[in-house]
Amino acid sequence: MFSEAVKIEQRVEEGKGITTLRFPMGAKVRPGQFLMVWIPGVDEIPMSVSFIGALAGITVKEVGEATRALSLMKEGDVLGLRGPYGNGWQLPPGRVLCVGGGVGMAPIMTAAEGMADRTRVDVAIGARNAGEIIFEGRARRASDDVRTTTDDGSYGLKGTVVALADQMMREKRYDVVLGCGPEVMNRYLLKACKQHSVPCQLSLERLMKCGAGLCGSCVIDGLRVCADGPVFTGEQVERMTEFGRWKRDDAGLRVSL
Amino acid sequence: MFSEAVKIEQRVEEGKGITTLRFPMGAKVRPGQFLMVWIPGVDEIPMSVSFIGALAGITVKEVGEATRALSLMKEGDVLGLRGPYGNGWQLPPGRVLCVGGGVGMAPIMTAAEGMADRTRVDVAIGARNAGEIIFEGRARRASDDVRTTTDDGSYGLKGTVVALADQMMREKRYDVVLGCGPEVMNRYLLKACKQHSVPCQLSLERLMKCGAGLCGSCVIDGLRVCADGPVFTGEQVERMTEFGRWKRDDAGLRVSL
Amino acid sequence: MTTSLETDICGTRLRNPTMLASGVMGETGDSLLRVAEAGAGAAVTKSIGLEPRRGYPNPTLVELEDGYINAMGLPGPGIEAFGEEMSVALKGGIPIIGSLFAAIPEDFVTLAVRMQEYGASAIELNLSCPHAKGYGMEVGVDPEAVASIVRQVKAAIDIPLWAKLTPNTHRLLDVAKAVEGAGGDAIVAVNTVKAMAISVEARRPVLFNRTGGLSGPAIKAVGLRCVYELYEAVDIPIIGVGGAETSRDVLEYLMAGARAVQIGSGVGRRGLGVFQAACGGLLRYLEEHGLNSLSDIVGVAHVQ
Amino acid sequence: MTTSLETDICGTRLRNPTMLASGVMGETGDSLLRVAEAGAGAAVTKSIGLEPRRGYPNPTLVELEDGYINAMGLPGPGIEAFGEEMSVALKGGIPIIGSLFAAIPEDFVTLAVRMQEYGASAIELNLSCPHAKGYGMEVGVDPEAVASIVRQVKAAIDIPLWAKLTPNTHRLLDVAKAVEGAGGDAIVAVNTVKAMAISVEARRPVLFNRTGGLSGPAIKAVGLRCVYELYEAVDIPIIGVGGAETSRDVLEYLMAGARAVQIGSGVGRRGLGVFQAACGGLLRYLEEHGLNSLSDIVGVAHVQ
Ligand SMILES: Cc1cc2nc3c(=O)[nH]c(=O)nc-3n(C[C@H](O)[C@H](O)[C@H](O)COP(=O)(O)OP(=O)(O)OC[C@H]3O[C@@H](n4cnc5c(N)ncnc54)[C@H](O)[C@@H]3O)c2cc1C
Ligand SMILES: Cc1cc2nc3c(=O)[nH]c(=O)nc-3n(C[C@H](O)[C@H](O)[C@H](O)COP(=O)(O)OP(=O)(O)OC[C@H]3O[C@@H](n4cnc5c(N)ncnc54)[C@H](O)[C@@H]3O)c2cc1C
Ligand SMILES: Cc1cc2nc3c(=O)[nH]c(=O)nc-3n(C[C@H](O)[C@H](O)[C@H](O)COP(=O)(O)O)c2cc1C
Ligand SMILES: Cc1cc2nc3c(=O)[nH]c(=O)nc-3n(C[C@H](O)[C@H](O)[C@H](O)COP(=O)(O)O)c2cc1C
Ligand code: FES
Ligand code: FES
Repeated sequence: MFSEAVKIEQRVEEGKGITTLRFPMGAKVRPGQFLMVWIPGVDEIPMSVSFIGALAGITVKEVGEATRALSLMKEGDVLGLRGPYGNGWQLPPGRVLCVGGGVGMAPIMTAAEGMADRTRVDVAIGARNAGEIIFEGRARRASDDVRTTTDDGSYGLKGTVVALADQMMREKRYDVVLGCGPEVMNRYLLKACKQHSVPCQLSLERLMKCGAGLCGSCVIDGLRVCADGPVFTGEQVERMTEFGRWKRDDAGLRVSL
Repeated sequence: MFSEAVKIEQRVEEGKGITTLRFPMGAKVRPGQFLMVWIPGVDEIPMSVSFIGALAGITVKEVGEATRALSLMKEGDVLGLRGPYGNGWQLPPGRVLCVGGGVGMAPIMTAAEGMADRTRVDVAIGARNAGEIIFEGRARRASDDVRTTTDDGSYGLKGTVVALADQMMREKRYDVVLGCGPEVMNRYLLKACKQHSVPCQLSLERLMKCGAGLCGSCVIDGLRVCADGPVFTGEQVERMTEFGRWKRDDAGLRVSL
Repeated sequence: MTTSLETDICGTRLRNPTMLASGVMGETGDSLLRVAEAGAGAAVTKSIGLEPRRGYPNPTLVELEDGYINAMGLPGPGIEAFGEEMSVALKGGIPIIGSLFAAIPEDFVTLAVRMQEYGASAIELNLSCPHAKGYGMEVGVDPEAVASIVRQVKAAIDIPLWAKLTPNTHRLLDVAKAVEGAGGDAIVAVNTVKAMAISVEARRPVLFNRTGGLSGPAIKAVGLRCVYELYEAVDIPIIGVGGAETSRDVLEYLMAGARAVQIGSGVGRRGLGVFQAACGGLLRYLEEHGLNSLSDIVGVAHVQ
Repeated sequence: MTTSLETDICGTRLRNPTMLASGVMGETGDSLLRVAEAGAGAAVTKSIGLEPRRGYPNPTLVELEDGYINAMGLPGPGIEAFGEEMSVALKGGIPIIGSLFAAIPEDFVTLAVRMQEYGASAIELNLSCPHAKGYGMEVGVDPEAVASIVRQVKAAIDIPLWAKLTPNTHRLLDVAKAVEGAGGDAIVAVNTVKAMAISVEARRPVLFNRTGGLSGPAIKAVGLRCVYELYEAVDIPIIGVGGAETSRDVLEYLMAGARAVQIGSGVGRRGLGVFQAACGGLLRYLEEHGLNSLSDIVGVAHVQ
């Protein structure tokens, strides 16, 4: 664990409303872990690490106040970071299919790049439209089989990324599927993996306050997404009665997703 | 720095009123460093480490309440330790003469044993009488030239250990002299070393409360014996106006030695 | 006779003396259940108030090397919705202690009665949160105000009543005596120490609320001191809390006079295994020293 | 204009804002001289009383990973003998601040007058030691008592009068306002946090006095909070103390509102180089940020 303030060194617009911020960071991070990112004067929110290494990075999609403020930050601006938190992916030997929906590509990309052998990792990238497809070039550098899909068909195949993943599982035998995206995508991906009897790991999201396993705001059933996750195995997710149905609001009240 | 409680594993009577206590200790110690030793319910006092290694040890001479209580401790009794504190000896390349008076042999012995080459370290052991000569056997295992002296001539040569050291400096060329004993011994040893133009290091004692460089109770001139010493170079000692003349009592008042 | 870690706090029997501290994982029934599975002897709920509260915006937590500073702002679903969580929590089979916060005695009474209905084994009054305006330590430093709350709540419930106190006052012992005098059954000490963090780069306080409460190893020596002093000041049982993580920490609290020890920050720093690890160490300690029960060490640091 | 670390506390000019805290190496003139040579901007003496005092028997110090707990018991040579030490200390060329402890205003006056004669640049009233019976924090939590001491001492001396306060009370701001109202020139915050250590093996408190005062990094967040709150409560200068060791710590205190920062435990943990290292970092910070003087950052954490 560390807590530090960093200066943004590089800002890259990855797509429509999706921005990468790069900064030097001391701490060692494993693929799939996240940081609590403090935008001084605004908010502090969880962000997956999308670039590992000396020039680390996060990739943010604008959805509300904090993500907008973060997206608008400039080179030289200061961010507070604490973490890394969470368990990260378990990368087994064998063939891996990485499935990322939208900005869910952030933690997926570090997993793909974390594989030693590019012939053993395939990537399925999905988004609502062409503007939201990110990291395709990076993915092609890490894998021989990268496919894309958009809901509206404006880029790549037309359809959902789960349909694409299903197709790929039909074609090849994978030892594990890693998935990150909107909860509904995760839910259908889990279903598809079950049909093909492929074990999967899903990175989940919930409202996070502390990020450190204390406050309990991020729990799904008894599991803290921040400390017990954010990556859960398919079996864990299947046992979650709240998955795909409920989340907790700021007051800890259960509200439907 | 560490703070731990240990159980005494071995108790050895080294001489009249001089007792060694051995215990397992986690921390790494350099020759010449000391511990603050807590005798629960009695007092906490500074004690040089007289044995370095997995079974560390201190060697205590009974002079008052705390040292008596310590001397009476049995195997299995609990001691509190904190430290190691202090700078320890600087062991230069070349020929070393170790000079210990009485229980002053405690930090001297670890220096002698710390020398890689037994032909390069000589030891002069002095005491008031035969019963107070300690560590002669240990010294002989560490050095080829070990000589002893007692004030009353009851063992070894008759005379002071400084006279003996002076004699040895006349015979051989030393690159450094290490000394520890009563302040008057240290004072004359410093003088003898000056006459022979041999650099020396002296381990000094003062009333210690904190041992950690904070309280200031152990100062000689501006120097804290606990943190700046207990080992000082001859040049440092020569510049001390209080050395050999004054010490500070519990209230910080200057009293004559 | 076999070695046992059982302990008893004015009638509430605990299988072991470790307890989840309030505010950590205690907002939902499922989490409390997991804490029971992880081996805690009891679990205290998040402090619950009358209405749902969102708490403060983030940042609500600062992580230091030796602890945390938090200013959550007492978020919670409110007493109404918490009934459902309690019914889940109770399945864990360990005593669930209902922690409550309010500004006036009447509200504490309302909350305590509901908590009792929900099946709480005891009530813990949060008279000590250092960062929520109008609550917690703002009432908890005034012996008369505390006595009045304790007296009224005590009259309204049948289960034991615990009062959790703040170390941020020179009147700790006066407040504890007020609790005892008003019929309180146990003292819980301590809540967090009022503190803050400033970011040099951002040139501002880190927490949204600016100040917060320091917890974890940084405050263990403060909590121990409070328990030690309380043990000599009151006769009702004391529950220690503040920086406890290992069996050694728990032993220190027991020797200072605590009958049980709550763990909060340790859950974040060491994970949920913290309870089982501490209990394992306690058992070994008792066995090595030929002791049958914890009562042989509670308060021994006072015997000289 | 060149970058300068100079600071001014109600007329006392300091070459830099680091200052030796009371009780650390401040009992003898020679030590204070060394602290001047080591680069401190000023040095506060050990708290001096009317008579020589031996302090408590050992153990008087516990070393923790993140600080110390001490119960020295205010040892010292007494005001009479301290004149000689002062004359040595003054050779260092930096302001020497005379720290004093007493139980009643009259004794504080006697002490302050002598300290002024000895050449102290200012007086620091120790109203905050948590472990000496009848002194320090026992008077320092009562605003009226504090006002009376400050008023009487102020009337008797010409040099500035500082009051050092305890964090072990919920009345910190009331006490500070009492100091200001009675004519005090500056507030020093904080003294140690009341704490203790228990040895599991020995089954007893470690310190002879059982309780003591926690200092070092463990209390930095507490000291920062106090300084931050004081800055909004009083207009007189504030001097921060508690866990400061690095230039970053000093910056945090300055941003919270301190004009200068005292270092105590840091001298033991990092050595006497602590002052120069902190000042080096401060200079670099000012230069990197294009600032000429510290006044540009004092209190900036309050501007949002
Ligand atoms: C472990 C983890 C990793 C994350 N990694 C990334 C990342 O790499 N890139 C990225 O862009 N985002 C990531 N997020 C999501 C991001 O934290 C939220 O989008 C952000 O907190 C929203 O803050 P806001 O103030 O902008 O939006 P708000 O104003 O808080 O909300 C705007 C909308 O987004 C919804 N929303 C808010 N938070 C979440 C959430 N956690 N999950 C789902 N919906 C939410 C709200 O319900 C609302 O509809 C991650 C979340 C978690 C838990
Ligand atoms: C760095 C250091 C290392 C030491 N190492 C050893 C060691 O290895 N073995 C050992 O036996 N002793 C050692 N001492 C000395 C030992 O700490 C004292 O003898 C002890 O503190 C005396 O405590 P007491 O209660 O028994 O005696 P007290 O009742 O305190 O005093 C008894 C008599 O001893 C004198 N005395 C007390 N303390 C000292 C002192 N520090 N120096 C000189 N005279 C003193 C008193 O003036 C009095 O005359 C060391 C001291 C220091 C500072
Ligand atoms: C994130 C967090 C939230 C807390 N919330 C509450 C609370 O709601 N009610 C309460 O009485 N104490 C609360 N506390 C205080 C703890 O119960 C405990 O008293 C304190 O943290 C010291 O124990 P620890 O060092 O083991 O964490 C909270 C502490 C933390 C860290
Ligand atoms: C060994 C020791 C002795 C102290 N003695 C005094 C004292 O005599 N008077 C006083 O006002 N403060 C005394 N203090 C408190 C310090 O001046 C300071 O307020 C406190 O230690 C916090 O600062 P730090 O964390 O930098 O040490 C003492 C502290 C220590 C560690
Ligand atoms: S965000 Fe607080 S426990 Fe997960
Ligand atoms: S014994 Fe305290 S400074 Fe040396």
